[in-house]
Amino acid sequence: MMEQAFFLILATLAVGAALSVIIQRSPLYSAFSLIGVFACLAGTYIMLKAQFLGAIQMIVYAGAIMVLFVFVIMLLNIRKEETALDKYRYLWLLSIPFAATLIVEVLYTILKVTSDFTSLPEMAKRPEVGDSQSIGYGLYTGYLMPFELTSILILLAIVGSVILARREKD
Amino acid sequence: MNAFKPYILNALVFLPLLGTIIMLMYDQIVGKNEESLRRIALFFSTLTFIASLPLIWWTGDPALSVNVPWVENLGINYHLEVDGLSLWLVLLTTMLMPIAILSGWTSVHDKVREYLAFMLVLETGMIGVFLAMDMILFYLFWEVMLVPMYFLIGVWGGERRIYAAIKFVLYTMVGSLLMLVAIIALYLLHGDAQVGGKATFDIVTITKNLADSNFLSFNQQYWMFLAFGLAFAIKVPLFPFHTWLPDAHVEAPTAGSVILAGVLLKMGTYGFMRFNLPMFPEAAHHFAVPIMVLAVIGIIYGALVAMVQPDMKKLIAYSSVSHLGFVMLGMFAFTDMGMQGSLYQMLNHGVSSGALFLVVGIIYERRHTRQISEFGGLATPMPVFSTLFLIIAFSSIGLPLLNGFVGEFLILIGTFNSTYSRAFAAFATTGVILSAVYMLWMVQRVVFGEITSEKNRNLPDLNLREKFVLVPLVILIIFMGVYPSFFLNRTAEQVKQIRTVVEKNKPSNPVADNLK
Amino acid sequence: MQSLNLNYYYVLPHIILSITGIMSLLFGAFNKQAHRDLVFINSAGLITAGVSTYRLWNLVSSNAKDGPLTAFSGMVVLDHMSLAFIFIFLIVAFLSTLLSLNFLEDEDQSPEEFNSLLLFATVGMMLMASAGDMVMVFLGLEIASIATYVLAGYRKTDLRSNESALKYFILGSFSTAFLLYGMALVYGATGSTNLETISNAIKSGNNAITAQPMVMELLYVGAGMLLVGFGFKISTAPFHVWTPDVYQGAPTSVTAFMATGPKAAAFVAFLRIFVFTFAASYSFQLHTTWVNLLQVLAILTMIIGNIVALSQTDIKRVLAYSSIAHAGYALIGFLADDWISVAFYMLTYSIMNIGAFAVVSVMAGKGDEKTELENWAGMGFKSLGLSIALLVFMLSMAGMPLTGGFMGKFFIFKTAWDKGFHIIVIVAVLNSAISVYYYLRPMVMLFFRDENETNPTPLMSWTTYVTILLALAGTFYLGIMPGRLFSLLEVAKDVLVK
Amino acid sequence: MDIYKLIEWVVKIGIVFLIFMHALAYIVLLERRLLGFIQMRLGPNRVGPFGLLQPLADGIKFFFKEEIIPRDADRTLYIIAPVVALVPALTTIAVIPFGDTVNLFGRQIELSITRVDISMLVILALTSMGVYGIVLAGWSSNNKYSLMGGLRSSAQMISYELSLSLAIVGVVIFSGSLDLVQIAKEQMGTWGGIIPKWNIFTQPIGFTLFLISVIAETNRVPFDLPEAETELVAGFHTEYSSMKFAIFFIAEYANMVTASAMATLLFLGGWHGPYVEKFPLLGPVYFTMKILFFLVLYIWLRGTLPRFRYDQLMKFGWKFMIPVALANVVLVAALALFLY
Amino acid sequence: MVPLSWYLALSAVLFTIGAVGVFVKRNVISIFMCIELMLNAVNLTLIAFSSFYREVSGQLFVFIVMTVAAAEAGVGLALVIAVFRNRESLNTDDINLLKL
Repeated sequence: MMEQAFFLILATLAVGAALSVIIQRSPLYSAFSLIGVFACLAGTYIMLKAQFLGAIQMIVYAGAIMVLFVFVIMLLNIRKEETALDKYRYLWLLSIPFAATLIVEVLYTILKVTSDFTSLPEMAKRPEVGDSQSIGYGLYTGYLMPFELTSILILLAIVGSVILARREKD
Repeated sequence: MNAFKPYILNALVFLPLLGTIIMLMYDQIVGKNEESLRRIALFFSTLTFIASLPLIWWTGDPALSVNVPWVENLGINYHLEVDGLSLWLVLLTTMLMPIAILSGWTSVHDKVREYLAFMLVLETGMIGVFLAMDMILFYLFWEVMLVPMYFLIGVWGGERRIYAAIKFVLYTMVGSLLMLVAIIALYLLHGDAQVGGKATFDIVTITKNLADSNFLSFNQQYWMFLAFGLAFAIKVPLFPFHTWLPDAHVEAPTAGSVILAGVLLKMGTYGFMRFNLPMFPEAAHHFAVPIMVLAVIGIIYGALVAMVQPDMKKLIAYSSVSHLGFVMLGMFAFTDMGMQGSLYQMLNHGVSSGALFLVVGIIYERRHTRQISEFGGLATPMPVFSTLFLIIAFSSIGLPLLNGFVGEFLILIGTFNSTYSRAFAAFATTGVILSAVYMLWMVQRVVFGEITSEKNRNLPDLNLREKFVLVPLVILIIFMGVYPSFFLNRTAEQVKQIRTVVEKNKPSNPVADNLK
Repeated sequence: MQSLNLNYYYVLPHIILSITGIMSLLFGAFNKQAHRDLVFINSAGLITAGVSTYRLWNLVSSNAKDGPLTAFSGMVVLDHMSLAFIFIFLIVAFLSTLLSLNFLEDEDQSPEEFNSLLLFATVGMMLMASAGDMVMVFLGLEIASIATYVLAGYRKTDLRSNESALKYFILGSFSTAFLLYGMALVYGATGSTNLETISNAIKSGNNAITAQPMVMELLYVGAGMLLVGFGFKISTAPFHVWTPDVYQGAPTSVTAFMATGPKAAAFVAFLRIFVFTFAASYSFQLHTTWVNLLQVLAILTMIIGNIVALSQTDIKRVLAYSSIAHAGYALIGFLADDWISVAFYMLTYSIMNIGAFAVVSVMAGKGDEKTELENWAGMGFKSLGLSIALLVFMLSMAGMPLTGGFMGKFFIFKTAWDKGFHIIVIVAVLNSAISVYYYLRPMVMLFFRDENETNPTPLMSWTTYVTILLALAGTFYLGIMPGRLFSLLEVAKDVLVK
Repeated sequence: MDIYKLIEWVVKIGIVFLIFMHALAYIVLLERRLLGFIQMRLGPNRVGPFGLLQPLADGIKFFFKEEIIPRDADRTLYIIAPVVALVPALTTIAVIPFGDTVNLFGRQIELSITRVDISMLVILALTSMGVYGIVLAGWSSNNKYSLMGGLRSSAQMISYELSLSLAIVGVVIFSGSLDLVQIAKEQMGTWGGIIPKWNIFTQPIGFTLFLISVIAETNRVPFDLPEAETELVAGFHTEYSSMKFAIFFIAEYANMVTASAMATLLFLGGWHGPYVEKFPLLGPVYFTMKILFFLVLYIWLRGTLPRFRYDQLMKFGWKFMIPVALANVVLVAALALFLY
Repeated sequence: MVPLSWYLALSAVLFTIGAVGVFVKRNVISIFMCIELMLNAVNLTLIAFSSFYREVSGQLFVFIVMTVAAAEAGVGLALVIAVFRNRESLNTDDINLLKL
């Protein structure tokens, strides 16, 4: 019960913050709402026994990616979104059926998944995953290839960002 | 001579292409000289004509056929053959091409190299269409020939050339792509039927297998007949699909019009003969009446519209609609005579309407107008021209002793004898009368009477080149009129074969019976 | 401790290209005027990778009965499909490298980053082709996409390029999110991200981990999300809206690359997941569902692509819409469960598209100033060779015989007709007839119209010249002598994912 | 839940918090006195003996000062900013172990508020949150100096976090754990009874990198660009006054303490020292002493070094620190392979 | 014990909010943030399945996704800066040189 209550609190906060992301007019407020979402999600990760990813979530998303966002927002000094939403009301209207379809479809599916794997006898025997050891082991065995490939990804992201953001050589 | 046999068909297809290449190389190496380019083009087209002459005697010789695998996995072969059906059409093509090139000798001035290149490529495409005995190869030439024609109309054409060129291509494309689907379907069905070995696109094999064991259901025949038929009907052009024709003919340069009217339209009728009749005989019976109705409508409609045209080229264009109606009518009569006549009429139309376009081209060169009202009394300044014009017009009308008469007569008799309603023949006969009306009326307004416009008074008569262009055609017109059996003998067997197949698959209770 | 199945040899092409990419970065860092040398380095890398791919192809062929080769614990799967597509990517990369030299030199852009990004993007695409796990599809996709985003925005001071990159980026990541969600749901339904395990799970109907019947709804929704994601990547209607803008704004030589490579890559991953993993033999119901859905999408794509292209006045937009339509055609082969026809189609599509864009890049001049068709009036006879090359490419796209485009279409139509997709083939055929109109419109401008203003004759560098010549040769080769390629591919038909 | 456990928690939190807050206050005093010493002046010495009551006086002053919120400031963020700065800074202390498990009152008590197996990551996660306080302050003040300060801070944080993490990776490779307790335990004992088995001796490069990065992360001299008073008045807290200003101050010093504690745990063997095995309660004492060493170092640096220019800072971070840190990782990995 | 479907539902809701955000937000950076939100929602799904299955590959997947997100953020924000340099606006309505 404690856990469920805790989850509900986190979930409410997360959804609230997520809504705030799209309701806020100022990008900076959106950014901070988003950090809130990330923090709540980190909480849920920890509830799911994925502590490692919870910490990584905070370090990478909240601590690095969002700092980057905030940095750019500040650098470009974007105080407010320039256009009010109502000018594009039709887009709003478009998004409503879209959202409705998406959510009905997914929720319908998900709420049908009531089977709890943990009740299965053979599942209980399996060890918990999510500690740094199992993640580390996984990364260097089965996921070796993707793990190595992230180096290429990051290299090219660095090269790309540098090219795009540096000033023209005059 | 026999040593040439295996190469001659290849030579026919590739000689013009070789000419193109040599022309382009000449241009690069020796330098810009329009006159020499023209000579090269003329030389190669004439050479092709000469090379094609022996076919008259060699037709049907198995040594002629070229058959090598091309894309083996897909069953595509490079298969060329000439038979009674294609023989005269090939010859018509090879003969008209040098004439067409000659006709544009002085009238085309800019981009001569490209103009001639397109002409020669066009010739390759046309000869290829008639010789190809593989469906994909046929489709290939059929499509490839569109490109040079598109450019000939688009670049060297009249004022509304862009519209005409695009319309021409789009019309043809729609039909031909559906034909591609039908080709694929036929290929697959033939493969599924497990007759005669592996899947193939070979026309001869498929036709033979179909004649031996008709593995196509009526429904399949129905749809494939429609798909092939649409492509050919557009090309012919059968009545409701004809609207591209006046535009294209009018806007094309003279040579283009000659080729268009002389050869391109025959590809449609040829296609009907080659594919629709022998391959889908049941469907052919089913569609015979509608097509004959359309053909008759075409005959009369074309003639009526031609009558009110103030523009000579347009008049001739509409007369083509009318004449090709005859061809279709004869073909779907399913009698030997009708089909022979239909084949003969194809040649006639090629020769005489080609010649008519040349005539128009000649006076257009002098006056830069094609309006009938601008002329009158040309007989005085241009007597030779007027004589030739008159003969050609008579041929188009179908005067006895000239070629047109033979074709139309055969068709009308054939239709009259066919199992279908005699009313078709009766209506078609009015077409003959109407054609006399519009053609003679035009000749009368242009050639006879007083000279109405001062500009016409001092027009020069035909020069040597123009005589070279027109005289062979006129000779041919007369020859075909007096000695038709020279031509008909060579096509008889093929026509008979097709007729037999069609007859064999005649439905027990055709719709047509009820009409009688 | 499980033994690691690391077969570095199987990823040799990937490794070679990655190293070449890094090398060209380093080389460029120490050598400022390195444009041409970089082309040679890249080409050398690409050719070496091609050779090793060829050897792997032979290896796969000789191993035919044991199924495909796998490496890195099933992360990499090599079968004929992946290798065939890898070849396509290598060709695309090679032609793009050649083509882009002129752009880089003329506009004084830094070449080393461009070339290495191009190679990294190629590596990403190759990874997608050889992916044996959803995570590899994702990672390969992202490597390719991120590199392409940067390439699209390479002309930094040009607003059009900026916008193009930004739009590409936003819609690209948006679609990636869908793709990812789909993957997550499929993982949830089947209990694995490995494609082979997934297909086994689908075959047995049981979750791979719990051994209980899996929740089919999850699988369906997951597949739907994947469909949306891939729909964006291959730009099927209604997910195509980004394509014209992005293609128009990016530097033309980049457009040539991204209209071909990433699209083919998306196709191969799409094939891998849908045709092989969600195959009819595993789950008939799932298969028919997506086939029906995709059929509608394909028809929509062709119609929208072709109809909208008719009214475009900018050549790059015309080509963009044409590429949308081509995705529709390729989807037909996809529906017919025939990867060979799709591969062949993508090959022809890539070659003729790069060729066309190469011509456009020359005609448009420095900075891609003249991409409006109106600007081209009367240029045809002035630059006859270029115009004829463009004509050939355009006719190939329209499906004129003797060109690769015809063979590709023919092959696809034949397969699809054989499998009973009659209506869609007829729709496709009618669409190609319509498409002739806009493919010939540049010709109208070039040849049939008189010059508006006196334009200078466009000049081109030798690399562009070579690119166009190669593309021409390829187009004709594929159109006239596809036999050898077909027989190569036919052999491959027997060897598929287990 | 076991009631004793709860009591234990409350007591631990209470003690640590009290000590920590007082320590922070006195570190300020220490800094001022030490700076005075370095600059050959007295520093605050009037309030109480040796100025020992100075922190109290400062506190009272802060409480009673007028609070000013600029008119164009973004009020919400302006008020939140100090909190955002302070909370992560104080929370980190929760996972820092200051001694081994001791046996007190018949209970095994861990000398840390809580123990998680990835405490290293938790600290990194929390400290990376700290930047938002500065950024928010800089943004919400609606003042260009503040904005510049915030910008510089975020850029600096991102840049140096990389080398910081990479330096830590070296240690993690050696100890094979992300648990600070475990890392400290790995450094137990000595080589030949003389040299303690501290990581500083096995990876001096890593230590140096860590130290430099951590100084940059805490925005201290010579990396105090975000508040460089000669250029930016006072950087991100230009507009702040009274308690809000004090909170930023506290956060900065809390960060310094955390950083010093990390340095101690990672490189100086944590609470290890002579006789710790026998008397576990000596651990915290050693620990405090080592932290103090680092704090003095901080102050010493402030008294000695000039400030970097901004571009120098960036260039140093990206072109020197990160490459060296990467090389260090490779080196350490090779060493680990060789040693174990 | 929190049932699996709760996590999945939360994830679905967040994903939808993000997707809607992409449609309604007019600022490039905000749109980009919404995309990040979507990615995070997916991560939650993956982790939830992974820990309920007690199978690590889902979490490893998330690890890769996070890396990718970081790389994407770097490039994306660089692009934003590049655009802003040329055109003093990030409003998608102003980014209209290419017709949509």
